[in-house]
Amino acid sequence: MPDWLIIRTFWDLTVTGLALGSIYALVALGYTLVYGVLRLINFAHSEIFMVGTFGSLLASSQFLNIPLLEDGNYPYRAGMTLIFFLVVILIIAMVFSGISAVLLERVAYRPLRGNGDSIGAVALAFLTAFIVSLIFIDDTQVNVIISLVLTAPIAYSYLRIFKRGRKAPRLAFLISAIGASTAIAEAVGVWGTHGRDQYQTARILEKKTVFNLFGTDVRIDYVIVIVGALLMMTALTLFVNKTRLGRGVRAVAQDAETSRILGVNVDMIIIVTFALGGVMAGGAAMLFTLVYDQTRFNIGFILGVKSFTAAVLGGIGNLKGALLGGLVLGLVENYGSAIFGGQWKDVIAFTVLLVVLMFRPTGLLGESLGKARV
Amino acid sequence: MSTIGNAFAPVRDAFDSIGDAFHRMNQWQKYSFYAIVIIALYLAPFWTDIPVIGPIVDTPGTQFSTVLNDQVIIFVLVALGLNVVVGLAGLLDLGYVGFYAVGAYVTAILTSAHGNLPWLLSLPIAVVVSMLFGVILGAPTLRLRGDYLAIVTLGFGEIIRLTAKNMDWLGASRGISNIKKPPSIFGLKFGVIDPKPYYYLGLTLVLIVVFVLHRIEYSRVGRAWVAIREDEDAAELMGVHTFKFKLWAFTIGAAVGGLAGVHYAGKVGFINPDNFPLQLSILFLAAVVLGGSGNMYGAILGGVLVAYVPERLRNFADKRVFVFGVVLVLMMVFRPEGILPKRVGDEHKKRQRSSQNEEVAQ
Amino acid sequence: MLLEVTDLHVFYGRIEAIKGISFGVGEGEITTLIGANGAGKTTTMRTISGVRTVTQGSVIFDGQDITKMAPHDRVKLGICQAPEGRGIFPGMTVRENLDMGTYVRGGDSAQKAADLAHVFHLFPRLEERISQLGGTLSGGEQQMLAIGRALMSRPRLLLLDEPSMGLAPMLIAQIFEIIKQINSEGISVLLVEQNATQALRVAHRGYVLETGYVVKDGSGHDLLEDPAVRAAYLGG
Amino acid sequence: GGDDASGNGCEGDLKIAFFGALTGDAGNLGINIKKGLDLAVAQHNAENADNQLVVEAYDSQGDPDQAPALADKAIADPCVVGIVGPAFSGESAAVNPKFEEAGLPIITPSATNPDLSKNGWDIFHRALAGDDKQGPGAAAKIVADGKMKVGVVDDNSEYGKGLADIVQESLGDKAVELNSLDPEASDYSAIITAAKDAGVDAVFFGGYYAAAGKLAKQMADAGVTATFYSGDGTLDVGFIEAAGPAAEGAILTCTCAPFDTNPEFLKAFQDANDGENPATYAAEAYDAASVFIAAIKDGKTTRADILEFINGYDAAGVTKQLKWDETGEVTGSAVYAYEIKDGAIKGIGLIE
Amino acid sequence: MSEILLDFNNVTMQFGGVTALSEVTLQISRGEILGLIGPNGAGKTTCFNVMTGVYAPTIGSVTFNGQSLAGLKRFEITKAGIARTFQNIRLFSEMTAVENVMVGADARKKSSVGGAILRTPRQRREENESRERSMELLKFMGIADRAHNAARNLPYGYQRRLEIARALATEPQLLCLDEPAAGFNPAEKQELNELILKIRAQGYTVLLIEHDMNVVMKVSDRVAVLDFGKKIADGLPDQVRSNPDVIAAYLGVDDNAS
Ligand SMILES: Nc1ncnc2c1ncn2[C@@H]1O[C@H](COP(=O)(O)OP(=O)(O)OP(=O)(O)O)[C@@H](O)[C@H]1O
Ligand SMILES: Nc1ncnc2c1ncn2[C@@H]1O[C@H](COP(=O)(O)OP(=O)(O)OP(=O)(O)O)[C@@H](O)[C@H]1O
Ligand SMILES: [Mg+2]
Ligand SMILES: [Mg+2]
Repeated sequence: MPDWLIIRTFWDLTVTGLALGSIYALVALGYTLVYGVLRLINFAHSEIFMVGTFGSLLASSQFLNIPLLEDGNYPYRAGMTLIFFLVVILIIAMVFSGISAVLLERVAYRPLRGNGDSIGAVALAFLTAFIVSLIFIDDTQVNVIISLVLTAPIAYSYLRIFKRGRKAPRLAFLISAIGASTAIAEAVGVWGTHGRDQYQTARILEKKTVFNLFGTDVRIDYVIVIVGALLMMTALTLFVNKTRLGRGVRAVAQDAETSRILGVNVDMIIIVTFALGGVMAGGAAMLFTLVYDQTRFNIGFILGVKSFTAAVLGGIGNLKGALLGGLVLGLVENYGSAIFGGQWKDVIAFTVLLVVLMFRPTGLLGESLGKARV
Repeated sequence: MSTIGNAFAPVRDAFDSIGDAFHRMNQWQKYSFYAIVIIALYLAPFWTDIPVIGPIVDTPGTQFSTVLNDQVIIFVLVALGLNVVVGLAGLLDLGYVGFYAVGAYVTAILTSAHGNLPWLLSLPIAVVVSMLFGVILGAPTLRLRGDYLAIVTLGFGEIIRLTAKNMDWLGASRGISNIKKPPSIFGLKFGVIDPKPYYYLGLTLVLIVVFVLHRIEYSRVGRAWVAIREDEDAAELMGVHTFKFKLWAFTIGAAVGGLAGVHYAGKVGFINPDNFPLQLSILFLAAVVLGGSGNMYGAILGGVLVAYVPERLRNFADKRVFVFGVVLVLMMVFRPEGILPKRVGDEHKKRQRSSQNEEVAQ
Repeated sequence: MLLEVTDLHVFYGRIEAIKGISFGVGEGEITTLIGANGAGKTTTMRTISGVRTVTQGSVIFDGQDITKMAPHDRVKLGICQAPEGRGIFPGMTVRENLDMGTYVRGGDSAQKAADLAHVFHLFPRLEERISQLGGTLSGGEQQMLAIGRALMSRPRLLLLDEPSMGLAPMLIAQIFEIIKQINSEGISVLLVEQNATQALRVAHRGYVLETGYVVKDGSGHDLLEDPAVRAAYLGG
Repeated sequence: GGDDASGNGCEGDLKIAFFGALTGDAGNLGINIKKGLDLAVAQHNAENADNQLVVEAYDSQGDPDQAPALADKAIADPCVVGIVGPAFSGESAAVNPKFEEAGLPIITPSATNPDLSKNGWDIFHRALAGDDKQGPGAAAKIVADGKMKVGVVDDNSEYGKGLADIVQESLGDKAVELNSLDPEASDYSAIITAAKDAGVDAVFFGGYYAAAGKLAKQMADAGVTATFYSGDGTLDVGFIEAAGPAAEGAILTCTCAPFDTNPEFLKAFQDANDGENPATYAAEAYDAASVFIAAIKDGKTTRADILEFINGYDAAGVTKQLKWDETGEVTGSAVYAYEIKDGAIKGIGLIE
Repeated sequence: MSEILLDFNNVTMQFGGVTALSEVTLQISRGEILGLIGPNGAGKTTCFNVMTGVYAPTIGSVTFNGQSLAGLKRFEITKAGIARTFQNIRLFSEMTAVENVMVGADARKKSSVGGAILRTPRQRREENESRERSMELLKFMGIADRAHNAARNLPYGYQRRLEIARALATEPQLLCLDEPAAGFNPAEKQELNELILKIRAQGYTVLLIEHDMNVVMKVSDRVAVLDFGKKIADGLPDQVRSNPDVIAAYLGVDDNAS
């Protein structure tokens, strides 16, 4: 056997690749779900993930009051305390991401679907007033107060515009998504306590080796990430395939109008979809902070692009495809870096995508949604 | 109709009625209108000297005439090219910055890094090479539909940037400096400081591109593009060689993107891979859709706005990008077809008569 | 009256497609709407199902005002439609498509199995294709699937929008038989048809729509005999 | 007052401009620099009521794309007679030719790319040594510390890669090339695996502090015990925050002086900034500004005169003796080493 | 009969387990109107799809004008002279009616990007030809009054006719219509009948799928019947109408009065 780095370190790379791949996969689920239902690349999903990491941050630093360092070392916890803390952080991250995903839908997409409601109108009105007030005054508190005052009348007129109920073309959704993504990330970058700097999240799990795989030490955090991701993925797949609501999700994905006629509450299904995607992203965010214990206002951007790539690689709209795509991408990146050097990592990832799509134009597992005939 | 009266309708309708007025003009009026607009555009660097208007248009902190060239002209050129790909042929391209980079890099390589050609000579070469890249990207991927194409093009843009960043031959992350400038003619000196000659050159390029694209759009080729966008299967069954025309769309788009790159490189004299980030592709797309995807003049307007407004809003400093994001959402919510949407047939006459069958979706 | 529509106005953007129509469907009756292309029949059906919003007027179902009710709640009340253009879920199998008919019903799998058997009895073709994807069915098969799916919801009021479109002659005759049969089981039917002769034959009551107005109404039999109607819609 | 005595077209007070990032990802660095500049100008203004100077800030966000329009604005403003900046090497390459043509003198307190001084720009000066000095210095320190096998990593940026390449070259066969990482990425395990595989006893990272922090931490997590070395891009408390306990013992180099080199400056700075210590490059910026101020005090009011004054300047600044050779490199500069100890940056002296 | 235009030779088409066509042999002569009928799911649309290159047959071959269609791309088949309409309308909705037709007319044109930029004489000639021919076709179909309306704004009947005009614009030798009368009322069907006859009078060969016997039997010269993917009858309308197999499988009752 030749003495190449990739061969010497194969299992090492495999474990770390799978861990990162699991996170890609969880985030990819959100893209795939929303894409399946709305045919929309939810560009802002990366920001939902980012919000989740901040949810973890707040959970550990504010709700659980865990300091970053205790006596110069990390505040490790063990046993039931550890499990309790991890669960709390997980739930809070999921809640943060879930809620922001649902809000995002209300504000940036639902009005474009032609049935915007008061939540969307109020949020958009507030934002309008806010950016207009920025022109005149540069004091965030004053801006907020002015905007709050102006929100009601503006929201009222927005609601009336919404009533016209015209569905926007697909590209408009994409641009709205891009706008929302930019705005969310920038809001954190501008008004976050550390601005654009990195934030550290508390590190309560000691990263010990739990077992040895072909000579490679496997750390506990990697095990948690991989197992956690698989569990969440399984739960989601069961939900979508076995429950009535899940059936509704699939139906809306294929034909929203008919679903409505058959008694499916389409708006609710869309909310459920975003919430599910958000919750998965929140889970991913918590696992992410578990391994890397840091975050930043733009942490979602690259990860989002990668996860979307993973979703497409596996076959967008296909839940199993998201899993496969994520894992494949994580591995390919790691192996590729070992062979060609880290600077070629993304080139390798995209090249693999290109090659796969050339031979399988709808991804590794194909779209799960059948196509209509000519 | 009767039930829907609201305060915003007039604002929205104002755009429509401007367009309507234009459509009602006769040939002679249209040509004079064009002439006036073009002259005014060539005089744009001096707009800041006009009382009242000057302070309104001037960009705080930055040189207005530099912004006109470096930001506005570049974005307009790029938006024109991308509009062919996205707006007309309906191919979602998220890696358009790649072609822009190719144009700039070819110029840089030929005039500085590995050659000594004059800028003018590098121009056609760079445009042709960009087109070649269009073919290289397009040929294997145009089979893909919709959003698969989007992610592949996105990857392509990144591959171009990262390759430039990782190859010493391409200057790696240092970039390439001392790129040659356009030749001085008509007493216009293409120096380092005065941006006006570049702006005149850029505007001329824009006008040429508009002229050429207009001719293509209203021809068999343009019709094929729109047919593909509307229903690719049906188009093919009506005898449209879809692959060929999609490839043409890519190639022409690439040519215009490359041209923008050449102009950019000639002006700044120094490029590096960080000038061509993924985010730029997204901004380009935003420009096209914001202005009115499928309508060349809409794309131009979108390009101008996306390039100019952030400069005008420099006062917002750190909050600029945030404001930009919110504005994008608001624009899409209230003007989803863009500011100047494409008009199909004689819709405007309809609006005047406000008769039946107007906003009929299929 | 099971369904009462009064002075209904519906817009598409700025275009008024329905300009104030009134009609009703009696309990246990078959009512038909006929009219040329673009008269507004489909729009009316979609408005009753709740997927188009009403600008003016009211829709009363079983004494309850449902003008502003969400579509899924109407299905719960027992209004189900086999839409024009069939609306088959292309990526679901025939079986899954039929299951979607029971979406709001939930529960009781024995009942569902019986309904399924009933549908397969009416359309044996569907049983042969049970695990084929809806999108790959032929036009007529899709039409059968759409009707079968609507039946699966056990509606009180069944809305059928051009159920005979794209069906072979033999099946057309069969469809009208099926409609009668369904009706005899106590389900009220609102039927939109281009095949006006057949529709009026089975209908207790008919309405003629023209460009958004009701221009004529009467019993199915009367309309069938009406010379103006014959000339315009029944091919002389 | 600069009442247009010298015919340079300026009506009003003369301006010394800051050029660099105040906002955006790299904003911190620019803010440090601007504080140094502000301090120098404030001191001057306090002492010379009749000769007030103004600081004008051009916020390029460190982006070479935005920089030209700002540079043109600066050039078009006749009152701007000197620039402290541009802060980054990338934007310098884009706009320095403009300043050269306009004859507008610049002194950069932070752009350390060696190539910048090779363009023959007369207006170009820097207040600290370039990476061609820092690299060998860092390598010397690593060797002096007795390291035998050094993994060299960079962030593939112009600065980071440039520095890492020089370090690698200076280390000769002690160096193990570990290639580049993406500073925006979160996971560096592939590179760490390679480092582990190579069995290095030190790692040199060329790049900025955020990535350095992540790298140092993940290395420690993966059980790599090699000492962490890096350059001036990492010389920021952000590094310690990001790396946590893993930062302990890391060695950083900089051609910039430790903040406490000059007690007088330290005190003045602390007084002006609520007791805050001057961060990286603040002292260099103060020096750069002082040179312009000296020129103006000397009665020079045009760009050309000021440029001539700078080229002939030779006096002690707070960080070093300020005298430039014809390429714009400051003579007699040195490389300092710093160590992370007890969660703080400590200067550990000049590298021989 | 006269010259054979399309020869469907022993074609079998399978989709996984489903056999949509089995050993179908069918000839269409130049100049005739052939009605293709059969129960739902018999394979009629599949025939179209095989002919127009949407599907490649599992077994068998299709020859058109003596040329095999095997391996031809869809647009090449159109250029070879087969045009079709769709069972569900598929117009280019954001183009005007006349532009829709011009897309069809362009199929026979050659000029491309170069010609468009330079406005070469050929390009201008072709452009004029396309436009004039398209307008003629719209007039022919009786929908010229809405030539400059977006296709999506046209009433249903107009859209159906526009589809036919667009198909005719490709200058086909064989025009395939898939249920053109669907959704038409009897009066509209009557007009359609006349239109189809008019089209034939112009020298086109027509293949017509339709379930309405009032249309099929009135306009067809010959009728072929498919059932479960097999051809069960092929002959003059009256023969087919009284064929017991056809009655059993398709028509139900012999009487077709209305
Ligand atoms: N989505 C739509 N957008 C705008 N206008 C529409 C839309 N759908 C229908 N219309 C218009 O509304 C009117 C009524 O259409 P509708 O589909 O209800 O007619 P119909 O009687 O069902 O006709 P058909 O027999 O063709 O099914 C027509 O003028 C039509 O053009
Ligand atoms: N892609 C496919 N995959 C599987 N089965 C298919 C596919 N396409 C067609 N079929 C099957 O082949 C048979 C023939 O379909 P086809 O569409 O040709 O029927 P048709 O004669 O046009 O019927 P109709 O009159 O109802 O339109 C049908 O049973 C259909 O389900
Ligand atoms: Mg209808
Ligand atoms: Mg069919």
